[in-house]
Amino acid sequence: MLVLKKTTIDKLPELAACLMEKGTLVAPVKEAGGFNFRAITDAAQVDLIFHNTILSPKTVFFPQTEDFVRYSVYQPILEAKPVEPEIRPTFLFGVRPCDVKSFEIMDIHFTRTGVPDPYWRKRRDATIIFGFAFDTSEEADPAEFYHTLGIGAADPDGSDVFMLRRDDVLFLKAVSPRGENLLGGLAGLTDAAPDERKYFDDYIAQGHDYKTRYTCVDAEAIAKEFEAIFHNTDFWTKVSNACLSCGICTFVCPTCYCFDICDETQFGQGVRRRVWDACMFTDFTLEASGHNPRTQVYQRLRQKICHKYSFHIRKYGPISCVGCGRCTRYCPVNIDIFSIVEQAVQAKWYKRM
Amino acid sequence: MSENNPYIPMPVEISKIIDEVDTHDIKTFRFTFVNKDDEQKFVYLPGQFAELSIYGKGESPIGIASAPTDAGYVEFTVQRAGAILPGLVTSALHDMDEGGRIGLRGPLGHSWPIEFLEKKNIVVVGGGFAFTTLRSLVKYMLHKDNRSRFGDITVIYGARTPGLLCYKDELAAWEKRSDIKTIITVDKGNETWTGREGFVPAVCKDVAPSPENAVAVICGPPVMIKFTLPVFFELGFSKENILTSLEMRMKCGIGKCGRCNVGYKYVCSDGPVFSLAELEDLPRDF
Amino acid sequence: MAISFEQIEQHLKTEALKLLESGKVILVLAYGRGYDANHPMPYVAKHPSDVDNIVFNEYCTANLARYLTRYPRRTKIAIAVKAADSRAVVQLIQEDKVCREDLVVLGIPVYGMKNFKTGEVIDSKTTGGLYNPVLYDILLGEEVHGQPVSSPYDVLAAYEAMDKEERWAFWQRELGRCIRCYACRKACPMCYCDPCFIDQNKPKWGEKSPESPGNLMYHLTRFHHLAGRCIDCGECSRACPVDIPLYLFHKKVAKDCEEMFGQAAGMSIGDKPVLVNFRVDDSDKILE
Amino acid sequence: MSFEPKILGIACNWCTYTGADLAGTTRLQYPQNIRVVRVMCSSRINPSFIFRAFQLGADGVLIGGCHPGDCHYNTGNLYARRRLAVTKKILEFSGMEPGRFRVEWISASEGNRFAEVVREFTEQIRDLGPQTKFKISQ
Repeated sequence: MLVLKKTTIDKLPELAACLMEKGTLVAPVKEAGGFNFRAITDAAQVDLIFHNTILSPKTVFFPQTEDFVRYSVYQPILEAKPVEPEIRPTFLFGVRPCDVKSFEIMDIHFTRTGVPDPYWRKRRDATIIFGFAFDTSEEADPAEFYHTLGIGAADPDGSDVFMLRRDDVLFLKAVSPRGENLLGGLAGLTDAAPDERKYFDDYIAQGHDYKTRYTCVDAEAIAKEFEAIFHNTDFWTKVSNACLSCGICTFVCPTCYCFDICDETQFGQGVRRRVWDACMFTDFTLEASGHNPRTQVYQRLRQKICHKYSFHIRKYGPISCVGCGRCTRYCPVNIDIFSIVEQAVQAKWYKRM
Repeated sequence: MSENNPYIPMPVEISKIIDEVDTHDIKTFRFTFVNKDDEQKFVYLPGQFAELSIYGKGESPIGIASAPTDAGYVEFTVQRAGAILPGLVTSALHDMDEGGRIGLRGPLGHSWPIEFLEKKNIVVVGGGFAFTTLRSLVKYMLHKDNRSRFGDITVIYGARTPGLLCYKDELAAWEKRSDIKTIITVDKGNETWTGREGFVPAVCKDVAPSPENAVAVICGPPVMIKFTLPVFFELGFSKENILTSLEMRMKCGIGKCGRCNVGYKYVCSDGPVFSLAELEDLPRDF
Repeated sequence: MAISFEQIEQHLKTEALKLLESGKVILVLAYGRGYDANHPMPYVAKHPSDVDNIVFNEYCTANLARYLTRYPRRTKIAIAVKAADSRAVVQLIQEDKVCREDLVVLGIPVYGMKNFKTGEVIDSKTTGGLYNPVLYDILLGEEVHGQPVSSPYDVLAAYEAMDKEERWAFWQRELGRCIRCYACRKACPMCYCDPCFIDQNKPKWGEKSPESPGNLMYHLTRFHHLAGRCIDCGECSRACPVDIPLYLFHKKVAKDCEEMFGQAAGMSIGDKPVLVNFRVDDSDKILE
Repeated sequence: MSFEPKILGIACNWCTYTGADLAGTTRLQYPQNIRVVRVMCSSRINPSFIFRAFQLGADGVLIGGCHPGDCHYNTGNLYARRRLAVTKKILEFSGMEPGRFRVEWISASEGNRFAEVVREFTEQIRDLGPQTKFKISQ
C-alpha cells in the first residue's frame, strides 16, 4: 500500500516538533556560509528552501570527529575507556537524491566489505532518511552532474520517506516499511488526493528528464581508461596545475571517507579519535621513515580522481561519485572533476565505441 | 562499543627487550598478553603485522617478528623512526622498560602464503631490519612440526655492517643447522668479520638459487628490493614466485581509513604481501 | 571604465604568445576557462598553442602568485598580476622566494572584479583597494586613475569599536565554524611552509580536530605568521567554504604593522619585511 | 577560595633570568604565582608559546628581555620587540584582555625591578580574574 501524506510548508515546524519528540532531528539549517545539516534544537530552524548543503549529510553517519577511547597518560592502559557514542533514533530530513545514493556507496566500504565499522553501522541503523526531490522547475546548478551518474532529480531509492514540494505543499511518501510505520504515526499529516498522487508519481518519473551536465560514463570502461592514463604525467600535471591541494573537495564530498586517527591530550587527559583527513594534504602519505609516495600536487589529485573513478570501481563495483557538484562548487580555483572525467572519456575509449 | 570494535587495542605487557644492533636504535620487544582471552584471539601467521598503540602518542604498524610457534608471546622489532616528523610511537616505545604496558591491535593484513609455499624450496632474502617478518617465516618453517612441509630453505640476509645484523644468536644457530642454508653478508665488514662482504643483489646472483620449484620471499629497504627483483627474474623465477611485502603509511590497518592504497588495493587489508605479478597489475604509486 | 576585460584578455594573449615564442619564459601563469565562463581557473600556458585558452574576465580573482613557489628557482615565468597580486610578487621577492630576474610581470590594472561564488563585487572591503599593480614589466592596458580611493582599513571600524567581549564572541563564532580544510593557507601566496606549523607533531602546537581550541591556535598563529606579510588579496576568505571573514583579522594586523613600523607589505622590492627588520629607535610604546 | 593567578614568565638568559636570580639571592619577596622559563634570548620566543600558554591555562604571560641595545646577541631583543608588539595586538583584537600579556626589559642588575614587576603584574592579573577565554576546558 502506498502511503502518501501531505502537509504545508508553513506547518513544517509542527512536523519537525513531532519528529523531535521521537528522536534527534537532523535537517538543513541556514547558517552564515550557507546551509548545513544540523541537529535541530528549535523546530523553526528547519528550512527546506535550499538547493543543497555545503557539507554533505555524511556528517550524520561519519562525523568529522568520532571519539574512540578516553585515556589518561598518568594511568595504566587498562584504565582507558572506550567512548560509547550517544546514538538516538535519528531523522535525517531533506536529503537530496544524489546524497541518498552516496550512503549506499559508503555502506559498501564501511559495513558491507572487510571488517565492519561499528560506528557507521550503529548510526546508519538508527537513522530514518527523508529524501527530498530537487525542484525541477529551477535551473540546475552549473556544477552538478548527477545525471551523468544515472541519478534522477527525484529518485526515491534509498530513502525511507521521500518528499517533494509543490509550491507550499509538501508531500511525503513512505518508501520503506520503516518509513511507512513512521508516517502512519505522525500527527498533523493529511492524506493526499488521487490527483496529487498522480502528480507525485509523474514528478518522480520526470526526474530523469531533468538535465544536469551529462557525459556518457560506464563504470567498467572509465575504470580502465583511468588505469591507462594513470602514468600519463602530462595529463595529470595539466589538470592539476591550478590545484591548491587544500581539503575542500574531500571534506564536502559525500563519498570521501579517509580519516586520520589522532590522540589529543590535554592536561594529561586525552581522547583517541578519528578525524577526517584528505588525500590532498601533503602529509597524508608521509611515512615516519620520511618516505612520501605522493609529494607532488598532481599525484594527489590523481589519487583523488582515480580513487573515485577507477580504484573504487575495481574494488567495490560502483563509481564513488554521485555528481552532487560540491567539490566543484566550493573549489577555490574551480577545478571541476566532471571536466577531468570528460577529458578522460574523450581521450580514448569513447571514440573507439 | 568495546566489544568487537576493531579500533580498540588490547593491552599487552613488555616482558623482554632485546637490543639488536650496536647503534641501539633497533630493539626487539617481546609482549605478553594481559588478558588471556586476547592471546587466544591473536592468531596469526608469518608476514602479518599489528598496530602498536600508545595512548597519547598514536599507533604504528609493525610486522610481527615472532612465529606462531612461539607460544605465549609476540615479538616486534622496532626502529626508532623519524626523519621529517618524529616517530612518536617508536620513540616512546624505545624509552619504555620491561613491565611497561601498551596497546596492540591485530593481527592485521595477509600473511606470507603458507599453503602456496608448502612443498616448495624457499629462498628468503632480507636486508637490514626489514628482516622481521622473514624471521617469523623462517622460525615457523624451521619448527619441528613444520619443517617437513617445506623443501630446501635458503636464507640470504644482509646488513650494512656486522653490527647492524639483527637476531645474531638465531643467525648463528641457523648457520649450524644442516636443514637450512644461511648466507649472511654485510656491505662493509670490520676487523673481526670473517663472513661475506657484498650487497644483497650481488650475493643473490652469486649464490644463484635454482628456480626449480622455488619461491623467493624478499623484504628489505626499497633500494634493495629494486635491485634484487630483477636478479631473481633473470635467474628464472616466475613473477608469481617472487613475493615481497609493501610499506605505506597506515592508520586504521583494516582498510577503512583510505591512505595506504596502491591502485585499487589497500596495503593493509589486501597486502602487505604481494607477488611480483600482482604488483605489476598495480600502478607504480608507492 | 578605462579599459575593458576583453582588451586585457587580448593584450594578455598577445604578450603571452610573444614571451613563449621568444623563449623568454617557459611558462605563463594566467587564467583559463573553467567549467563555465563565470568560473575561470588559473591556467599555465607552456606552449604557444596554449595561449588561445587564456581568458580574462571579471571573475578572474585567483592570486596567481600562489603558484610561483611551486616551481624551482631559475624557472623563467611570466605571471599575470592584478594590483594585490603584484604586491604578493614583491613580497615573495623580498623574502627571496623568487628571483626578480626569473619573472616577467604582466600587470593588469583593474577594478570591479567579482567573486565567482557569490557574484559580489570585490572592492576595498575584502582586498587592498588598489587599482594598479605596484610592480610590472608590461602593463596590459593603461593605469587607472581618478577612481575613488578608499582605505582598505575602513571596514575595520565596526570591529575595532566592539568591546573585547563582543569581539571575542565574534571570533569564537566565526573561527568555530572552521572545518580545517586548510584552504586559507593553501590559497595564500605567502603560506609556503612545508610542513606548516600545525602539521608538526613534536611539538604539537594545536589539535587537528575542528574544535575551538585547535582552530584558535591555527588561525591566530597564522595571522601572526602573516603579520607584515599579508598583502590583502582576500583570497583566504574567498577560498573558505564556510565564509569565515579571515580578511578582517589580516587587515587589522596589517594596519597595526603599518602604524607601528611605517611600512605596508609588498610595496617595494627594496623593503625588508617588517618582522625580520628593526629600527634601533622603535618605540617601546608599541608594547603598551 | 581566593583566586591565585598562574603566570608564565619567559625570561632571557642573560638579563631577566639573571635579574630574577639576583632578586632571589638578595632575598627580595615577590609572589610565587610566576613560573619562569628560561630562554636564551627574548627573540627565541615563538608567539605560539604565548597562545599555547593561554590555552593551557596561564592567566597571564610576562616576557622579560634585555634593555634594547643591551642584547647579548646585539639585536635579538630589537626583533623581539616588533614581534611581541604584533602578538599583543593580535591578542587584543581576538578579544583577550590586553593586561594579561606584558613585555618588560629587565637587566641582570635589576633584581628589584624584577620583583616589582612581578608584584605589580600579579596584582593586575588578580584584578582581571581567571583567564577563561583561551583556556581549553578540561
